[in-house]
Amino acid sequence: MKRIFESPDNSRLELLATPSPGGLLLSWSAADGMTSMEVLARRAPNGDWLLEHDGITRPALVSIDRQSVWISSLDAGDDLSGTVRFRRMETKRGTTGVDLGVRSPMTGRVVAVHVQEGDIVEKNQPLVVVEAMKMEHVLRAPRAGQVRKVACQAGQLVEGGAELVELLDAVAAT
Amino acid sequence: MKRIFESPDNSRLELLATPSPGGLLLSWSAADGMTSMEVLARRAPNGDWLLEHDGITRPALVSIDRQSVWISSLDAGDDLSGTVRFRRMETKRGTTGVDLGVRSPMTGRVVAVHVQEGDIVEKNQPLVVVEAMKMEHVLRAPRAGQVRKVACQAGQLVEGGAELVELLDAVAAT
Amino acid sequence: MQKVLIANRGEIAVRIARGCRVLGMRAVAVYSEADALARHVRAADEAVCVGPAESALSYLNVAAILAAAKRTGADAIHPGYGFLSENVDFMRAVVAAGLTWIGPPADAIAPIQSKTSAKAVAQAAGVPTAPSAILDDLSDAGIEKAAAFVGFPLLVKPQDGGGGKGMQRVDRMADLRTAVDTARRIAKSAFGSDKLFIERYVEDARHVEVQVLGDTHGTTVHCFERECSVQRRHQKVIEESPCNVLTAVEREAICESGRAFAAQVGYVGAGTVEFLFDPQRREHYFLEMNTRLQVEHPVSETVIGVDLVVAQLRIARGEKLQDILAGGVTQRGHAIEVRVYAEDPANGYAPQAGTLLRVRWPDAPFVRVDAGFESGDAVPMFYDPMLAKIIAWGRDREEARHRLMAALRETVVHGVVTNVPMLLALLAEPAYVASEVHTGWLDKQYGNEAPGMGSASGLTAMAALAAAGQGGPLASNGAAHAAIQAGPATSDPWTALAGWRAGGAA
Amino acid sequence: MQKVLIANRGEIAVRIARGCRVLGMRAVAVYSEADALARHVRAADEAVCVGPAESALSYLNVAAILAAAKRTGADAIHPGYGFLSENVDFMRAVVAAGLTWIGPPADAIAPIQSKTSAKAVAQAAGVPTAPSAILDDLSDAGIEKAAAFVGFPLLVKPQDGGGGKGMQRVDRMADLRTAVDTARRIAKSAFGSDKLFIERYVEDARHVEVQVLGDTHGTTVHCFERECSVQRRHQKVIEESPCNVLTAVEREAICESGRAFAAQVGYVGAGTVEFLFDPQRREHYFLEMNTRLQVEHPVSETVIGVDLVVAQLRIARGEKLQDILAGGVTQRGHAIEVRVYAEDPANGYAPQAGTLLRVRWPDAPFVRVDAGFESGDAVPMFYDPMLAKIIAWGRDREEARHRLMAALRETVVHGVVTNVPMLLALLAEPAYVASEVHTGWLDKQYGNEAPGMGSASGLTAMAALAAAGQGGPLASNGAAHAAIQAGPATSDPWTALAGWRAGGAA
Repeated sequence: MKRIFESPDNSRLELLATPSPGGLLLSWSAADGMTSMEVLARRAPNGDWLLEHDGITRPALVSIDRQSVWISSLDAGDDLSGTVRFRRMETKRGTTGVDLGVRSPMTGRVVAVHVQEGDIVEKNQPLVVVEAMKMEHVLRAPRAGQVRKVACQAGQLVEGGAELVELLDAVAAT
Repeated sequence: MKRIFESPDNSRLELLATPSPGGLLLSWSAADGMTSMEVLARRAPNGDWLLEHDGITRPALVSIDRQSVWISSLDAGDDLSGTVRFRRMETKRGTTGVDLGVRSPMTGRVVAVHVQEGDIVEKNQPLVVVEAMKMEHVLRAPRAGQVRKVACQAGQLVEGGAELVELLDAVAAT
Repeated sequence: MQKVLIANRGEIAVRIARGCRVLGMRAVAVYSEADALARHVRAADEAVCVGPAESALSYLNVAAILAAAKRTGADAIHPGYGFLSENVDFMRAVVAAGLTWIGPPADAIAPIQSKTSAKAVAQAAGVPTAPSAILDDLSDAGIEKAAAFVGFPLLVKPQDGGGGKGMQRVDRMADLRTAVDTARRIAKSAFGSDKLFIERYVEDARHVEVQVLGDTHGTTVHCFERECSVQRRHQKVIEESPCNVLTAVEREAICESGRAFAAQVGYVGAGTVEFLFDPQRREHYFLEMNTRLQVEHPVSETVIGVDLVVAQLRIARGEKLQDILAGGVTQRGHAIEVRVYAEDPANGYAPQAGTLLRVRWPDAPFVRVDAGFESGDAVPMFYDPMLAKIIAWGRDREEARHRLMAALRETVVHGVVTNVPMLLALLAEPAYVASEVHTGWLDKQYGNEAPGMGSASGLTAMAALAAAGQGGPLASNGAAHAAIQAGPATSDPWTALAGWRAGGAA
Repeated sequence: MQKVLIANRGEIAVRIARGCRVLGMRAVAVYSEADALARHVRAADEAVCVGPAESALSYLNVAAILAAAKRTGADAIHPGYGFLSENVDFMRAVVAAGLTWIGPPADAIAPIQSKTSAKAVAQAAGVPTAPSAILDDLSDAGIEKAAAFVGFPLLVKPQDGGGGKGMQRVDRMADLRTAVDTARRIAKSAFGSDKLFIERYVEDARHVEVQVLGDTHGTTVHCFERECSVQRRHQKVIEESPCNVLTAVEREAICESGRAFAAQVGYVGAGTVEFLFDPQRREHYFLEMNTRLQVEHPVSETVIGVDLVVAQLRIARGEKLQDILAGGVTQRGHAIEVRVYAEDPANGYAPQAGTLLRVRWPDAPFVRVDAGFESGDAVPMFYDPMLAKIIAWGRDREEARHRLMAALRETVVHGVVTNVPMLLALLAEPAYVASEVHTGWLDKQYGNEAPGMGSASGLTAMAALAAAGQGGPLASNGAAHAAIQAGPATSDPWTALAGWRAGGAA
C-alpha cells in the first residue's frame, strides 16, 4: 500500500493509502522527515475528489490515462495551481547506460525519420519529424547519445506521448 | 434478444436488438403488423446515444434506474418530445384478483398510516401520509379494494416510487 | 476582505462563490452531512461540515457556522437567501465575532421586520401603501369600523407572518367575523402571535419589485424593477425584467418609491422593495422589503449589466456606489427567469427527491443557468427542491421568451420529475404571451394539477428505449458514463429492460 | 426556412444550432467519420455523415453536403467560418440546388476576394487604404519605383494570399530584391499565383475590425468594432470590444468606413471589415473584408446585445434590419474573448490531439463559453485544435479582464495540453493591462515558447495524486464516472500509480 513519488521539486515522497468508511484515508511524509498528515478522500458523483484534512475540505479534479495523471484544483494558493500533469517515469536502468525515450509531442503522422539504430547523435540533432493539423514538429535529441531503437517509420500514425526513438546516454555509451 | 413493450398509447411493440460492429442493430414492429425498421445505435463518450436510421442520425439521452427508463430527445417532432419516463410494469396476476401497488410519489418520511392489512377501502380513501420538504402528501386508494399488505410504518424514511401499500382490486376481491 | 464564508447551499452558494472570484477573494462553503458531495462544496475553495442533514442543526447552526469561519480564516460572511439571511441575531453574532456581514446592518432592518411597522416606515418615506387598518379592537363593532375604512374586497393578514399563511380574502361584511377568527388561530400557531391587520385587496394585482443598493457612505440607488406575477401559492415561478405593463412615468414612480423606502431605513447592500401594482387604478402599494439577495436577481443583472453579488462585496468592503456603478445604470432588452423544481406538477406538485441520473442544462448565447446540481448529484429530501434557474435575455420580451423556450426544450433531467414541461406550457399560454397575468393567475390556470411529462412514440423513442438495454452494468451507476470504446454487446442487451411499460407521471 | 443544414463542425456548429432554435428552426449537422460521436452531432436535431476524416473528403465535399441537405429536407445552409464559408463556387451550387444560402450573394463578394481588387473597391467607397503599389513591373527599376512611392518600412504581400503567408517586411531598398523573389516563390506554391503588391508597413499597428450587417432591402449598418491585436503569427488569440484606444470620433470614422465598404459591394448578411489602426498617426487603413461570421463574433454580441446568428437567419429569410435591430445598436461595457487551443505553448505550440479525459468549462454570470468539446470527447488530429472560446463581460475593461481570469482559473482540461496557462499569463502582462499591444506584440513577448502548465506541491496536490489510485478500473474509461456509492477499496489503491513522477509539459 506504499508508493514512492518524485514531486515537482524532485524530492522524494512516501504515500500511504488505507481504505476507510466513506472514502480513503491517506497519509504521506517527505523523505526529509516532515510530519505525515492524514486526508479523507471522498469522490463526488461527477468524479471530483473532495479531500478533507484537519476539518477543511478542498475539491480536486484527477484524471488518469495510460501515460499520465492530471490533477487540478481551484485552490490557487501555495498548494496546487492550475492543471499539473504527472508523467509515468520511463527511465530504465540497463547495464550499459541510461535509456532516454524521445516521444511524440502530439498525435500525428511521422513524415520523416532522420536516424537509424546505432547512429551516434549530437544534442539537438533532428531525429524524427511529426506532422499534425498542417504543422510540422521536429523532434531533436535531448542530449548526445546513441540511437538504441527506432520505433516508427515515415507515414505511420502515432499517438501523442508514443516513444518514437530510444537513445542511449552518451556518457554511458562511451 | 426479443422483448415486449407497452408503448405510451398502450399498443404492443416487439423489439429486437443484435450486436453489430460500431454499435447495436435494432429493429421493431408494432403488433398490428407494421413494417420493422433498422437502427444503428452508437454511444458517445458523454453517454448520449446517436441513433442512425436511413442515413440520418438523431441524438437521444437515455437513463436507467431501478424503476424506470428515462428518455429524452431534442427532436421536438412527431416522435418524442421532452423527457419521457417508462415505468416497470408491476401488475401481478394472482388467482383471487389483481394487485395494485400504491407508491410514494417522493422520497420522504411516512408521517401516518391510516389502514392495516385486510381493511376494505373506498376509492380515494386516505391510506398513508408522506412528508418531504415541509410538505405533506396524502396517498389515496386509486380504486375500491382490500388492503393486501402495508409495507411501511409511521416515522419510516421511504424512497420515491417505493410501494407502501398493496391493494387487491375490489372486483376481484368480492 | 480576502475570504468569504457562504452560509448557504445549492445554486446561490455556487453563484456567490463565482462573485467572490471576480474580486480575487476565496470562497468557503459550509455543508450538512447530506451535502458532503454537493456541487456547492465542489465549487468552493474550501468547505467545512456544519452538522447533520436537518437545516436546524446545520445551515441554521449559528455556532457551527461561526466556528467554520474561524477555522478557515474567513473574514466575511455572505448569507445568500433563506436560512439565516434575514436573521437579526445572526447578523449581530457575525459582527460580534469580528467578521464583515455582507448585507444590511441589523439596526436598519430590525424596524421593518414586522409588516405593520414596515408600513409605517413606508408612510414616513412618502411611499404609497394600500389602505389598511390594524385590528386592535376585535369586537364586532371594532372590526366593522376598520373594514368600513379599508373597503371591500379586503385581506385579513397576520401582522408578523409571511408567505401568505393565514391570509384571507373577504368580500363582504357578513364573512368578516369568521375570517378574523380563523386568521387569528392560524397566525397564533404559525407565527406565535395572533395580531392581525386588514388591507385593501387589489384585483388582478401584479407583483412588481424594485432592486435597490445602498452604500456605507449614505448613497441609495434603485436598479430598476422586476415583475414576478406568475406565482403558485405565493411562490414565484416566472420572473422578468422590465415589467412591461408600466409606462415610463409609472416605472420612474415605483422605482423611486423603492429607493426612498431603502433610504428611509439607511439601507446598506442589496435589497428588494416589493409592491403590488393595481393595473386598473395604475397605482402601486408598498408590500414589504426583502433585506437580502433575491432568488430572481439574475433578471435584473442581465438587463442592467450589474453583477449584484460583486456590488454587495464591494459595498461591504466600503466602496462607493458612484464607483461601483460608474457610468450609471440603464435597462437594455428583456430577461425572463424560470425556476426549475424537482416536483411533479401533474401530481399535486409533490416535491421529488432522488438521484439525478442525468442532467443537461441548456447552453446557448444569451442564456444563463444558475444551477445547484449536475449529473449524478443527489437531491436530498431535506431542502427546497429548486434545481436551477434558467434565465434568457432578448432584445425584446418575445425574443427572450422564444429563447427561453428553446433553452427549456434542451433541458434534460432524468431521475426525478421536474416542472420543465409545465414551464414550457406556461410560457406558451396566451395570457402570459400577452402579459395579462396577475398574482392569482397561475393558481386559477393550473390549480393543483399541471402538464406533466412529454409523450413518446415512433422511431427515435423506440430506438432510444431499445438502446437503453445496451447500457449494461454501467447504466446502473446513475451518471454520465465513459463508453469510448463501446464494443459489441456480449450479453443480452434486453436484460435490463424486461417488463417495462411506458408511463407518464409517477 | 424551417430546417438549416450547418456545413461545419466544433463550437461554431453548436453555436449556429442554438441560433436556429431561437427562431424555431431545426438544425442539421454534417460529420466526418472522425466526428461520428462529436458534440456538434449531439447538439443537432439530425445529422448526416459526409465522408472520411480528411476535410477535403467531408467538410469540403460539396456534393455530399448538398446530398445531406436533400436527404434531411433542409431548406437552407449556414457555412459557419472556415471550410466552405467563403467559397464562391459552393455558394452558387447551394443556390442552384434551390436552397437558401445564409451569407452574402456570390456576386457581391467575388470582386473583393483578391486583396488588390478589394483595395480598389475601398478607394471607390472613400475608405482609407495604406499607400501601396502593385508589382507588375518586376525589374529592379520597377520595384524600386514602386517602393519609392510607398516608402519604407513596407510589406511585400501576395495578391491572392491570406493568413500572412509569404508576407515580408522590408526596411530598406537593399533588401527589396531578395524579399520579392522569396515572396513570389512562396506565393506560387501556397496560392498558385505569384502576383505581388507592396504596402506601407504600419509600426505598432493595431488590428481593429468592424462588424457589419446588410439586408436584402438595401440597408447596411455597422455593429461597432472589435480589437484583435493579440495575435500569434497572424492567428488571433485574444479579442475584445470595444477597442479602447479609439476616441469617439475615431470610432465613428472607422465604423463608418466599415459600413461604407459593405454598402459599396451590396453586402448581405453578417461580415467583418478589417482595418489596421496606426496609433501614432491616428489613422485607419482598410485591410480586407471577411465575408462570413467570425470566430470572435461573441465579443460584439455581448457588448451590443445582438444575436448575430439570429440576425443572419432573419436576414436570409428576407427580414429588414430596421425590424431586426429595432431600438438601435449601442455598446455597453467591455467584453474579452480568449481562444482555448489544444496546443503546447511551452513546446513550440505543438498542436495536441487525444481524448479529453475531463473537461470543466467555467460557468459564471457574465461569462459565456462557446465550446465544441466536453468530457470524454476526442480531439481528432485532422482539424483546427481550438477547443472553446471563453468570453467575459464587465462594466469596464478591468472588470471583464478580472472576470475572464477567474473563469480561466476554473477551467480544467485533462488529457491534452492547452494554452490556458499562457492565456492567464497574457491577461496579466502589464502591456496587455495597459492596452499597449500591437499585432506583433505576442510574437515578440513569447516567441516560440510560452508559459506551460502549473506547478504542484503540498497537501492538496499530494492528496489528489494519491486519490487517483482509488479510481481503480473506472479511471481508465477516460470520462466522468458515476461513483455514487464509492465503497471502501478492495484492492491496492496504488496499483494504478506505480512508478509515476511529476513533470510539467510533455
